[in-house]
Amino acid sequence: MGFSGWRVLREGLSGNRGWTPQWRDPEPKSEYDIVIIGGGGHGLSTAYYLAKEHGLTNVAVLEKGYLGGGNVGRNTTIVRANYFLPGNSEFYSHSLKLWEGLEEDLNYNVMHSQRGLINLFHSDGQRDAFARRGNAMINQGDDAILLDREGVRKHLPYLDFDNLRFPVYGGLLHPRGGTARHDAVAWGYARGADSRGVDLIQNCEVTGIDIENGRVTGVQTTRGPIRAKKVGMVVAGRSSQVAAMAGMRLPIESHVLQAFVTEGLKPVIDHVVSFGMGHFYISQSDKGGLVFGGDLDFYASYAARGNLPMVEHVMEAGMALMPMIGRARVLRSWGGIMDMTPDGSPIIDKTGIDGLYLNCGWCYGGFKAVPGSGFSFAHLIARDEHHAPAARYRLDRFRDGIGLMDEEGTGAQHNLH
Amino acid sequence: MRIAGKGLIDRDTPVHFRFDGVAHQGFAGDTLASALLAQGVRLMGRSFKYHRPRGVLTAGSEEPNALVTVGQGAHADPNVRATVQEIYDGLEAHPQNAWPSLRYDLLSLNDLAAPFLSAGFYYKTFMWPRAFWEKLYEPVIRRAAGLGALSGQPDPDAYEKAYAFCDLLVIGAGPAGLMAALTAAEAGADVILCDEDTRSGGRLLAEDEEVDGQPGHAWAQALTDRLRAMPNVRVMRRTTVTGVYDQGTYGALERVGQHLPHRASLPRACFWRIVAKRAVLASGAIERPVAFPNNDRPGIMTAGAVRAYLNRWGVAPGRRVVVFGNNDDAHRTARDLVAAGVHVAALVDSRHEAQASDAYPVHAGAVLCNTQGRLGLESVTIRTAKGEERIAADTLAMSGGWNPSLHLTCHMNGRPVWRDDIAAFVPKPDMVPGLIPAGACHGAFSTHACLEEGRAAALRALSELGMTAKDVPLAEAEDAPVSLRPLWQVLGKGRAWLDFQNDVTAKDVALAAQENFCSVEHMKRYTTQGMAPDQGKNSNVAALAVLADATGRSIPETGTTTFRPPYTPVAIAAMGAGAEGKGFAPERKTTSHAATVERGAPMIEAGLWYRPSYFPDPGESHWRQSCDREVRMVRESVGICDVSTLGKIDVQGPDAGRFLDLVYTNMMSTVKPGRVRYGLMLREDGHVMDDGTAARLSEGQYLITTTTAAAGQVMAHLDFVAQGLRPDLDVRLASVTEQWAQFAVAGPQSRALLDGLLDAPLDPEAWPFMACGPVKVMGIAARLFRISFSGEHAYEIAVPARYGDSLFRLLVARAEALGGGPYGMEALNVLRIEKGFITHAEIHGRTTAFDIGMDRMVSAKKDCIGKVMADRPGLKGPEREQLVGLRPVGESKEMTAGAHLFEPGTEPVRVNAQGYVTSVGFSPTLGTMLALGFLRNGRARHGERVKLKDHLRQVETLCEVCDPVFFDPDGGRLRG
Amino acid sequence: MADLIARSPCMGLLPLEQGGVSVTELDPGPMTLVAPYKGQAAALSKAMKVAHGVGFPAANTTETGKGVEAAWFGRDQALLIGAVPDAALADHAALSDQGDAWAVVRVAGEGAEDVLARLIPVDLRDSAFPPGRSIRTQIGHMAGAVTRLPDGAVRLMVFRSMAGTLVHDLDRAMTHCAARGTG
Amino acid sequence: MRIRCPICGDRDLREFTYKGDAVALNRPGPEAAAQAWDDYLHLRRNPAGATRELWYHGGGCGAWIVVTRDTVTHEILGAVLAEEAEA
Repeated sequence: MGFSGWRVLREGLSGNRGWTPQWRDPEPKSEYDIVIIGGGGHGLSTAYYLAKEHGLTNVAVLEKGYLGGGNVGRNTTIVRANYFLPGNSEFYSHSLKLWEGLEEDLNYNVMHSQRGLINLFHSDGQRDAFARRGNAMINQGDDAILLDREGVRKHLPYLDFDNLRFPVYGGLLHPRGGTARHDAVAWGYARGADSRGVDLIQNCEVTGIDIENGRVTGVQTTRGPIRAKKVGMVVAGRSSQVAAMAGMRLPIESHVLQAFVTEGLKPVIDHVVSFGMGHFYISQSDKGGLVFGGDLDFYASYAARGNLPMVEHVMEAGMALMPMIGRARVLRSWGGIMDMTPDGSPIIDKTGIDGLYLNCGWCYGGFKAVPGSGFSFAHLIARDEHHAPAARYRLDRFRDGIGLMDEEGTGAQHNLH
Repeated sequence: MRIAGKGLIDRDTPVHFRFDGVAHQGFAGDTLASALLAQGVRLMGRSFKYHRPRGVLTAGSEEPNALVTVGQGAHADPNVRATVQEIYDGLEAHPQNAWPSLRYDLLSLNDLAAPFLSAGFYYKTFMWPRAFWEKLYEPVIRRAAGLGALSGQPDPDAYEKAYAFCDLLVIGAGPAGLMAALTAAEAGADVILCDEDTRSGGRLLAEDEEVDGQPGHAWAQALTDRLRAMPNVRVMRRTTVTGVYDQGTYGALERVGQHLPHRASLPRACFWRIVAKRAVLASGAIERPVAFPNNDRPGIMTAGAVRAYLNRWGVAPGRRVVVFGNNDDAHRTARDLVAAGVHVAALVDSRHEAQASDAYPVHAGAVLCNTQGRLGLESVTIRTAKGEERIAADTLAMSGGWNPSLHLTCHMNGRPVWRDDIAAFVPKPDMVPGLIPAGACHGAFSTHACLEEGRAAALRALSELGMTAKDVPLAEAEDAPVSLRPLWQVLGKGRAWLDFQNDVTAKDVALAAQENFCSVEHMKRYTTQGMAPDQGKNSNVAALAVLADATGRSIPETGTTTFRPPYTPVAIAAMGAGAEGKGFAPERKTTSHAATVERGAPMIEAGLWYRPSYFPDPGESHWRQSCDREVRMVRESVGICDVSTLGKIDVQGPDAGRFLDLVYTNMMSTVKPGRVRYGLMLREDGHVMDDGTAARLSEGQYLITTTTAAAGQVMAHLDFVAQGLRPDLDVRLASVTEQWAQFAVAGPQSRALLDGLLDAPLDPEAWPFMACGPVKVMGIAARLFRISFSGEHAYEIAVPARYGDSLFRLLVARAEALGGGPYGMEALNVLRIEKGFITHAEIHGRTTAFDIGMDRMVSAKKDCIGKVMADRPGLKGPEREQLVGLRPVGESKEMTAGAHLFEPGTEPVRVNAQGYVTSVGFSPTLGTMLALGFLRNGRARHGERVKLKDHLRQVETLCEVCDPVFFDPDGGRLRG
Repeated sequence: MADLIARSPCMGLLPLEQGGVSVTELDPGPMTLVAPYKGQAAALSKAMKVAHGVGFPAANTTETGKGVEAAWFGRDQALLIGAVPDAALADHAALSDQGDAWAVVRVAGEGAEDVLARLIPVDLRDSAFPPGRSIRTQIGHMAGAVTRLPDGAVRLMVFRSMAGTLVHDLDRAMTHCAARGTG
Repeated sequence: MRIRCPICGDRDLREFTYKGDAVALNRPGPEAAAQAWDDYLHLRRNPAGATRELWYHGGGCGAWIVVTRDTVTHEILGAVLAEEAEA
């Protein structure tokens, strides 16, 4: 059933009684061609593209809770393609292009808003690093504009230009960067996958992965065993537990990242702003809440909640950079479980087990990757070969050191990316 | 309308304030809401989506409707709950989310379009044409959304943060909290008692009831006074515990100055971090509205709020009141009203067994099914067995029962359990370690039960803390049982509001279920139920019940929603207090800071430090002039530069050499006393961490240096290696960065300068390049190192920091006498680029010793941190980008750091990228721009030409690849 | 020829007084970090006792003698304050001169604890932090050392370069306390 | 969060920095196989439950400590000095 303005009008006039479920709640079948473990953004988009791009619809997505209940529903909603290392550069570029057609593709308004992202820099050295990044973005065919201090002031007049501890030297503007309505992305993919025949099975936790002679044969779940020719693991912060069911140990440590939203306010911040010296980023949602976050809490955690030192640090960064937000009140804070890798970049790869595929390690940048990740992972699962933009996301790069993508340059400590 | 003789306000102290441009008078003790209600003002706000007229619903911090902006200009405070804001002389409050006025709000047209604005409608439309989202739809939606507005100006007020510690934190000073505090305090425990209200008592302030034979509020006051007098008790009023964190850490917000006229030095608020060994949660309960059609008009309030305004503030919210409820509190409300002389037009009780009364008409087994009145309630429609009936009323008091305020117990992911007898969620035991719920927040609703649970909670805490309790008697108090029959919604024509603030109606929840958003989390996210500033305190349980109904499940089967910090919203300025301006991070100043600033040098941040960019001479108008001069000065005579910011670590002990061999790639154990060696440190993953020097001061003592940026990281790393990896080595580390003021004296005249300054001239034989040793400057013991970051004959001299200022001034004066002077970071950078010396622009965390051409420095004779991993296939070989020098050879001479490198004639796109530029500078020595960069297989490509391309700055320059050492490649000047 | 002139870290910044709380700069005299080598802790303590009258302090404490103090200063470290270390100490410990590395201030007065509660994440009330306690912790955003002096005042130490920030932070906290009337 | 430093006692999280799994104490020898190094530096058990991990009390006494902590509840089950920890 298509969505459109006309449809909204028509239904409105008839008491909104004609709307039907946006996805089914099917009973799991005993066998599928492909089982995707994880009904988050990445799992749902994988299922969607398996169906749409590869015609594979005998597919189940198994979700232990509710669809979109993980990081896709608890992030700061930023969408961007401003990476500079080969691998990330082409991958996020591809993902952003998918974003740009997502509403039409899904017939779902995910409110992708390309309001522009500005990364501020605060020294000559940072400017040079951002110039390198911006040039890499343009090399890739994406957009970037280097702003000087006055250029930043034109866009963001409310920053503290006079007294900031780390003065604003300028910023890298990524005009196509922006935000999207996070839940809608999960729902849009869910509806799209469901309508193409994919079974989305909620409240179905995978408890075991069946492997015979080095080949995956299915999974055990809380709703019974399900046979499958291929299994994809897409469970973000829970990757280590699921991979352990297949006897694997991953280069992943799970960490908590907190985020915050204020009470609703009239429009005051029009861009996405990122404060390099303070690990602080902020945008304003369409509802009016200031949505912002900072760094990891830095300790391993599955609690999806954090502690005060980072809360305070984030607030302090906000007060330092833009003291006009002081009177905005934080309404809600939350935490997500981030699957951190040793170089801060993700993994989309086969495993040592035939038919078992891995998609993880999105650190705290997974939201913007949802379309690209699903597209590339679906390609890998369907064709058993890497999709070019994700070809560098190998699992064994840490071991051989080939093609590391350490954008932060902080080295092989999981929590430093 | 005030009721004579009632209330805890001070009628002798009138207070003057304004709301919506109109002057009003209230009394000390009034909130903005009570004062306005007393003046007959009912319309106080507009709702979020439909811009419905709204008045006060509650009398507490959970208020969803009466949100106003207090103050003006930069002091404007949006979204203030009128129910919490105390009035003070001069207070100015403004309505928000209404245009052009509160009474005539244009966007109330949205209300007419409500059929098209159902839950999630925006996911289904606004998709065509694509470009219209950012340009048209989104701006319109954004402007319509939001509540109050920020001023856009920096918050000018003071805020603070503080720490507090206690044995027992008691959250809430109602009967349960007071009793818990007293019990613990009498046992000698260190107690903090917090309450968000201005005075203790909790519900006792709002009820007409006696405790121990005296009015409840007086009992609470007396007990609070008694607690306050005890040395082991700290009573914190106006303090809301907002969040629970690990190991007994609580966040709390104290309103310090928000209830007073503005005073610059008085903080508006203080954000407390309270560390408590145990805590008692006595946060009470929140009464819930009932969802019936048009239940949101101004004049419709919770019954508990009506009693609060009546009993605490002496305000009758109206002249004709209808009470509607499913429990005995409805009757209590009617009784209180009648006793105060207010007309109760009807009591509508959904329970068939409701008792009749002589004082007011009771409609048993009846419900409210509609209301009328545009800007305020005029009448209600009730549905009885006989049919529908309209009753004129200006106030409706409704009670759907009470929800325990268990929010804090959920902050660690705990899920509460459902109790059928009170139709509410209550906390399970130990949802938060060490936090014991008591009283109404625990489902105990009578005053007696609250007192008893408060005492019991304290006793449990005391026993867990190993403290002996004294016998504390319980006060006499009412002990009525809860009598309630769940009633969540009344079906009928029209919208029935659940979440008043976000304009979520029962129909929206049903629509969510219809579209299979059946998980409570899905429903919440799809409808935005519970996501407004009250975080669903007023509505979540009812919405859950409506969802349960729509999906044919019980409430416990349907689930619970979780609550997250903060309990009530906290200003960013409070949690971020002190960080504005320079307060964000400590400022580190060198001993030469004052002298440097006196010379007009612009200071730049280097980590936390400040360092001079350049020292302008009179007549110089551009930094390049100063920089060029300073470079020439160092090359031709002598320059002075403060290098104290580099990290300095004292490494001592019998195993110091072996230790350094492990952390540096090269051999440090073989350095002879009195000599210095340059060293490279790797991370364990094989990439370069830092570089610096190791000076062997004596057999058992090294002084190593780090870069300014990496000093902290290196110290932590060395501590890790010493304590974690090699605790067998006898080595002691101490940071001595701050002990020594250290200055570079660089240039051909450096020795001449020092010879005139040191107590004894330098013997050239004893002071070759890379020598070090003790010297004396005017009798002061100093250290001298013959090292160079400029490529010139140079020294670094270190004196105890107290002499730094004095020595710097002296060095500069001596240098000037020799034709030299001080130089800053710009010149330092050019000097090092000319020599191909690296900084963190090159060792940016992704480069290896191989990449920077220093793999020879990785000793083959020993293991070191990072050695094995640096040997991975991907970290060496011709595919790697290697350090090279670049100089312009074409028409364009421009070079920019951050540009990328391509082979001439290729498209400047990613697949053709060959490398990038890290550092550039104009060399006055060589008369050209120079650059350092990384180029694929660069060391094998010296002499080749590459294209430098900077898209961002429109630079394209043909360059020649060369050795990174541009100047004096054999080092004659440095050694000479 | 002029002599080199010594400047104290807080020169020109102190004293401060507000709301009954005073902050003054202390001149501690010589300060030396003493870090015993492996197995030398007891011997070092003995040598210190002999030479200076104070032993190596237990963790989080300070030992005060005649004009000399040995303040615990971190894992296996103490700061010998007020005397140049006897040469014999070097047999048992690494010695590092720290006499110029720290800004050292004294915070005293009725409301001092309230002021310090705004900066330091440790319970510094009398009952929990009596004279003789000396700890390493954070002061605002700075690493520092906090000692309860025999007279009840509190000594704060931060890196010399951060003297300005320490004074700024104290001043701000004192202003707020004074305005509240809690000072 | 508060961590009981074996030297300083109970202290606020803000005084500590985190390194990761205590496996970092078990540094392989230079001759160890590539797999051993990969295990050491990259691969993690990453349990949802009790784990031993390295913290640095840099804002306090400067000790590296091994903390046993539950990653689901954040309960701290013990802490010892790294130099005294069993490998």
